[in-house]
Amino acid sequence: MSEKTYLEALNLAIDEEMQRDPGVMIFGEDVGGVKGGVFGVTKGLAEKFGDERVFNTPLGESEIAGLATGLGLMGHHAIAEFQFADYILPAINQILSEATKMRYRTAGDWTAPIVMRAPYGGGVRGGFYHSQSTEKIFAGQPGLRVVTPSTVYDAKGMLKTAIRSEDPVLFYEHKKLYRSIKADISDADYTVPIDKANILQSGDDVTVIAYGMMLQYVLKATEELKDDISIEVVDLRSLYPLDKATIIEATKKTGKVLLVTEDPKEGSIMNNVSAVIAENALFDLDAPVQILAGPDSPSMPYAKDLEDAFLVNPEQVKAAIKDLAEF
Amino acid sequence: MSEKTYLEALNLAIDEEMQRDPGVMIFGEDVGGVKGGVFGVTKGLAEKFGDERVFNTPLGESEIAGLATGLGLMGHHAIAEFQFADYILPAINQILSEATKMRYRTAGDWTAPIVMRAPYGGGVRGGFYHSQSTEKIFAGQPGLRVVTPSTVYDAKGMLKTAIRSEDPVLFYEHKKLYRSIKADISDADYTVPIDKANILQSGDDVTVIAYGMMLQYVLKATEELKDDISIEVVDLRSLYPLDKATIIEATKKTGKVLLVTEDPKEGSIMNNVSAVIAENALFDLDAPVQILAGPDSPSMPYAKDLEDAFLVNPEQVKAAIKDLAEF
Amino acid sequence: MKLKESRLSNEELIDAYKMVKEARMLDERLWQLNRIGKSTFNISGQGAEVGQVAMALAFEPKKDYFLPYYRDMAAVMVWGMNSKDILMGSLGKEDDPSSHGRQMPNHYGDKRYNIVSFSSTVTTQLPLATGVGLAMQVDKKDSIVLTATGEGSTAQGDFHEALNFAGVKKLPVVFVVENNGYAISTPNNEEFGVKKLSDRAPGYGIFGKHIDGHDFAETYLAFKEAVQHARNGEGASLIEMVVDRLTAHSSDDDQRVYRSEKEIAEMKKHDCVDIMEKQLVDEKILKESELEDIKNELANKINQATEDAEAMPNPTSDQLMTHIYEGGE
Amino acid sequence: MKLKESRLSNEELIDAYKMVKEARMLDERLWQLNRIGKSTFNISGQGAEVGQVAMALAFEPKKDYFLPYYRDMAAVMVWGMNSKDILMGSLGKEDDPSSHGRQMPNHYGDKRYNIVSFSSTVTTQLPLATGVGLAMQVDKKDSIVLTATGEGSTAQGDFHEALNFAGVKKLPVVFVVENNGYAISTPNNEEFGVKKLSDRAPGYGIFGKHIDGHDFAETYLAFKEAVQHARNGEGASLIEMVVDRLTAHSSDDDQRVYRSEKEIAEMKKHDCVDIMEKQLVDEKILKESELEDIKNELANKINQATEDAEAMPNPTSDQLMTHIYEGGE
Ligand SMILES: Cc1ncc(C[n+]2csc(CCOP(=O)(O)OP(=O)(O)O)c2C)c(N)n1
Ligand SMILES: Cc1ncc(C[n+]2csc(CCOP(=O)(O)OP(=O)(O)O)c2C)c(N)n1
Ligand SMILES: [Mg+2]
Ligand SMILES: [Mg+2]
Repeated sequence: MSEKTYLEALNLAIDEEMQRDPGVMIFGEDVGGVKGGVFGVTKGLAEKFGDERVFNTPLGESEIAGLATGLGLMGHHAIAEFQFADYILPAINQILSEATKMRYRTAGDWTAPIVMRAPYGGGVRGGFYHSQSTEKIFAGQPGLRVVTPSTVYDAKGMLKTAIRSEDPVLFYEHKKLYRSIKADISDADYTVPIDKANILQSGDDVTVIAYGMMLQYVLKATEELKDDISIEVVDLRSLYPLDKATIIEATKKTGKVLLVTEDPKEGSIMNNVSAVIAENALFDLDAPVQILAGPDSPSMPYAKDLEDAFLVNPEQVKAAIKDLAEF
Repeated sequence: MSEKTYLEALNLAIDEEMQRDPGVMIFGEDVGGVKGGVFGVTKGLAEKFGDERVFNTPLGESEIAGLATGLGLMGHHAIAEFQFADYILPAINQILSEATKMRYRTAGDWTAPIVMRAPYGGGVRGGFYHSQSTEKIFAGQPGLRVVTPSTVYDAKGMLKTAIRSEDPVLFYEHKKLYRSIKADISDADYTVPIDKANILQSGDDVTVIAYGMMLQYVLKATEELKDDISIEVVDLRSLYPLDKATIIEATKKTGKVLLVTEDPKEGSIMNNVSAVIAENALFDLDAPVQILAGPDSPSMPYAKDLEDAFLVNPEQVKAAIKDLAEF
Repeated sequence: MKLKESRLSNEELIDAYKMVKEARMLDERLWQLNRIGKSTFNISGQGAEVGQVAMALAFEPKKDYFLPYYRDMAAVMVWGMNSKDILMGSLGKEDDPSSHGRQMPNHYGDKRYNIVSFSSTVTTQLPLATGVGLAMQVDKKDSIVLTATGEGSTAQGDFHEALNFAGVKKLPVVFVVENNGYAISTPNNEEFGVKKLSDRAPGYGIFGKHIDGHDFAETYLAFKEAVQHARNGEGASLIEMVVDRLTAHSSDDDQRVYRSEKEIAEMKKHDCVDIMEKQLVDEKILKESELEDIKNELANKINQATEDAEAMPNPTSDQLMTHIYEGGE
Repeated sequence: MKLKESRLSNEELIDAYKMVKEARMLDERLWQLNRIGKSTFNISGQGAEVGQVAMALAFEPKKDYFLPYYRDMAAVMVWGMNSKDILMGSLGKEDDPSSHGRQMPNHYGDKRYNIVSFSSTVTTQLPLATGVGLAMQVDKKDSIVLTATGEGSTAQGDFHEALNFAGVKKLPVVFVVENNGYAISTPNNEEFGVKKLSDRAPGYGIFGKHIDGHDFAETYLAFKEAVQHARNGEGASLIEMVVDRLTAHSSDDDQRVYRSEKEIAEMKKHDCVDIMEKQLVDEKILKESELEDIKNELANKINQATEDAEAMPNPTSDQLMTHIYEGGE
């Protein structure tokens, strides 16, 4: 066991997988050289594995995605980094038209076993274009997996699984978790499934489903409310496709569900979760399916007061849980 | 009154608005000249309004969207055509980062009063990349409107409203409706709201919400079942943002809701509709919120049997309504 | 240029001609199948066959990779696909090697022959080709990569991003632009503001050349040069190959709407297959009667292939949900 | 080149210098505000001020349109914005004309002066500029358009799509690439495989030029030429302007990590502001003591602007849901 941040856990996952499989490569804007990415996720890797396997790309996200896919066709488990999840947008055509559909359109003859990493989420005074949660854009695209780890343990284990996967995986990393959470994690070569939600805590009164920074707020509220409310906490992990079985089971257990996301409410991933519940567990519900989410505003503004107003905060999460418990 | 197809109604709307407002322009791949678009929506317009206002662009969708936005900044109500809704993907960064956020990020100093038209939908043996319903990708992007007309009357009236709107509007047109539906519509200069769902038929037993080709199937089933089941039929019209009030009211009226879309189920627009219901009308429901949708498969294959298997068909719609009524 | 200036042997030239002719005749068959409703779509390379065959012969199919576009029938046939393979694609058959009936006709791909699957979305294959090229470089393989697109499709951002990256990494990738004068109905002068697209090569620091795809030897030699560059580690090339589009854009189009009768008639007078046949006779490589024999032989071959392809099974609806994710066969 | 070779009068050259110096001193103030925590971000144009001022002076601000990028502080000031405007942006104030506190600092825009709002997403402003340019053409206006980006950002597909379209329509748009050697930590040779990005102009059929942005007169004259082209209806231009990035990429970066001490020291010896000051003295346009006076005068001006900007109100949280759609003020 050793103590690691979320960011260090990601770095370690890549490092271990690059050692294990010489076909693994990683690249993106400022990913190579001594910089190792604007957040430092790839720091030290170019030195260790050389400039052929760890390198800077020119500033073009469509090429980055296409390059990864082309390498994937040749059997490389390529890892592409998008500098911010906001900047994955120029690559959407490549991701959806090529990587996502490659296996299906050739009935398995050609595949794209690649990982595309994207730091997402707000609260860093990054304004409109360094704060977005763009994962919802990719939900509903069979062939593609969209996942995110929300704990240090999962950061390492899920990234290793994603790298070994034979499917294209969009790997979202919450940029505010990079250095804000730490945990003792195993030094072993463990993996964590990327297609299963995870019950982080078992409870009987209320079910709360979340991911990313919001999950941390949920865990905090759960701790603070532990004497009064028994909370089932679900880490969604796989944002697409959803782990419907776990969602339905956790709902049936308590009959009250709160879904939390920092993304604007309408259209967020949580709508898909709600729809699964409304279709499969309706008569088990004792309260409406609540979504606590960001406002339906275009993106997070820069000014402090506006950013604060945009962000779902720990108090709101706690209040929503209490309200639901009392419903 | 005169009889028009859905396609003719769209052509007429553009024609009338170009006459009314000399700032309106329309362009896209093969939109100008004598071809007038691969479906013929802009046929005759270049001849009538000249090559400066109606023209072909090079084959680059990102430029098409950026060009429209730039014209919009200068007050032109520009209309961009994407040849197929599948080919809007290269333009997503422009649409979401620029047009969608322009008003908000300048507190109204600069705006993008443009329309981006996209023919969508399957059943034309167009295979993977000429059959998709890409509208869900744009749901959840405040600042942008995503709308679609599903009747001939709305085709003309909604397009006129979209052209006059000061907001960027993604205007989806079901390509299979172009020539398959006809109706007598007013020759007057009428408009239809683009932010309101429309109750096409009032009923008491079951509420069915749909758009596009699926709405035609719903209307057919409604007609066939009219002696047995009283059906409230809602044409969604505005796919984003949703007209929540109409959805909630129509749900409360019958307590049973069927949502129909040809798009793969998980992640489709109907999930957002379901979430609105699950949060706002849960205790009015007498049955789970049903979504009848396409399969969670990457896209519509070409082979006839596979395409047929992918598509939701009229019989399935009718059966789902009957099942729900009997629930 | 004379055919013989290609320095290919007479046998090789005759084989090349057979490919050209088979592609032409096969495409005519595809149009027939379309007209009688047996296939619902065709998009064809008529007018580009000579250029495509000359291009493909400069490579080492089976060893080299090819990321084609929808008009590249003649080229994929040089690479290894046969008439039956292509017919199965047009008929949407389960054994169609391109997509097992899942994609529209003419969306070529074949794992057996290193031909990477093409999507309808234009120009996305160019970034993919850089990935394949980088894999060759990193894996120290001697294979190189050919990728093709139409001239209209060069307006896409992906064209630029791929060439730029290929320039940075000196990738073993040959990019060819088949300029047939139109993107559907949009003529060259509405597609770009420059005379020769190959003038873009210097802006990426790569080798560039503009050639007439009606000229077999010129085309072959230009690609040989590009191939040499790639194999020597001297990097990528951009070849603009001028061809014709003898037919409508596709079976959904009618080019008489936007091209004058005169323009079409003049183009047809200058049919690349006719030119090559004349060269073969003039250079005394084949006699008229031998041309006739080849034609008859190919007609039989294509008839047989059509029969064989038609007899193959269609994909069944239970295949709809297969091959979506790993393990989902 | 000598300053006077620009053919600008001494008064004009002194005014130009004042803009250069104000931009430099204002940026230093922004870094101070960042260090003491009053603003959380800065990205600066230090090392590009001379080029930017020379560039902007070749246009007719107020009449012409400008779509800048984040390093263009000196240029937007020539176009009309003042220190207080820019400071309000850095402090996220409600009256910040660029975004009313909604965007990060240095994301310039100002409706009053025809400066179109910039997003963080690089290169998207180039297609927008073609739309603005086309509006000028269609509306028969004499205004032209300037748009700027960094050299790294030219790798985006949008660069290509915009230039290609501008070439087709002969748009009155001047595209400038400010080449400062790096995209964050990525050096030129990992960004593109060519020496001069202006070599891409011929590939679009537009006017191209490569200039040293440290040379005021050369820069001014090159842009004058491009402006003339645009105003005469001869179409677009691509100007590559070589500048320096004297600071880190932004306040979130430390360039000493990836640039050697020596490289940084040499660049600083070659500071464009120092060069211009020396030229002013050498060409006897200003005396050393006058330079000192200007500096003092500007220091006061910037202090006052800082005070004024700080006193302005912050946006309040009730503004979060305004200006999303038409009518939602
Ligand atoms: C991204 C994208 N946009 C639009 C289309 C529709 N489309 C198919 S072919 C074509 C024209 C292509 O022209 P060109 O590149 O010159 O190739 P050609 O067909 O002439 O060989 C268009 C616009 C598409 N397939 N992909
Ligand atoms: C589409 C997009 N991808 C990535 C980024 C992150 N980013 C911001 S600035 C920058 C480097 C830009 O380099 P260059 O164009 O040379 O401009 P410079 O900052 O050197 O002036 C990057 C990668 C971005 N803003 N937008
Ligand atoms: Mg063409
Ligand atoms: Mg730079």
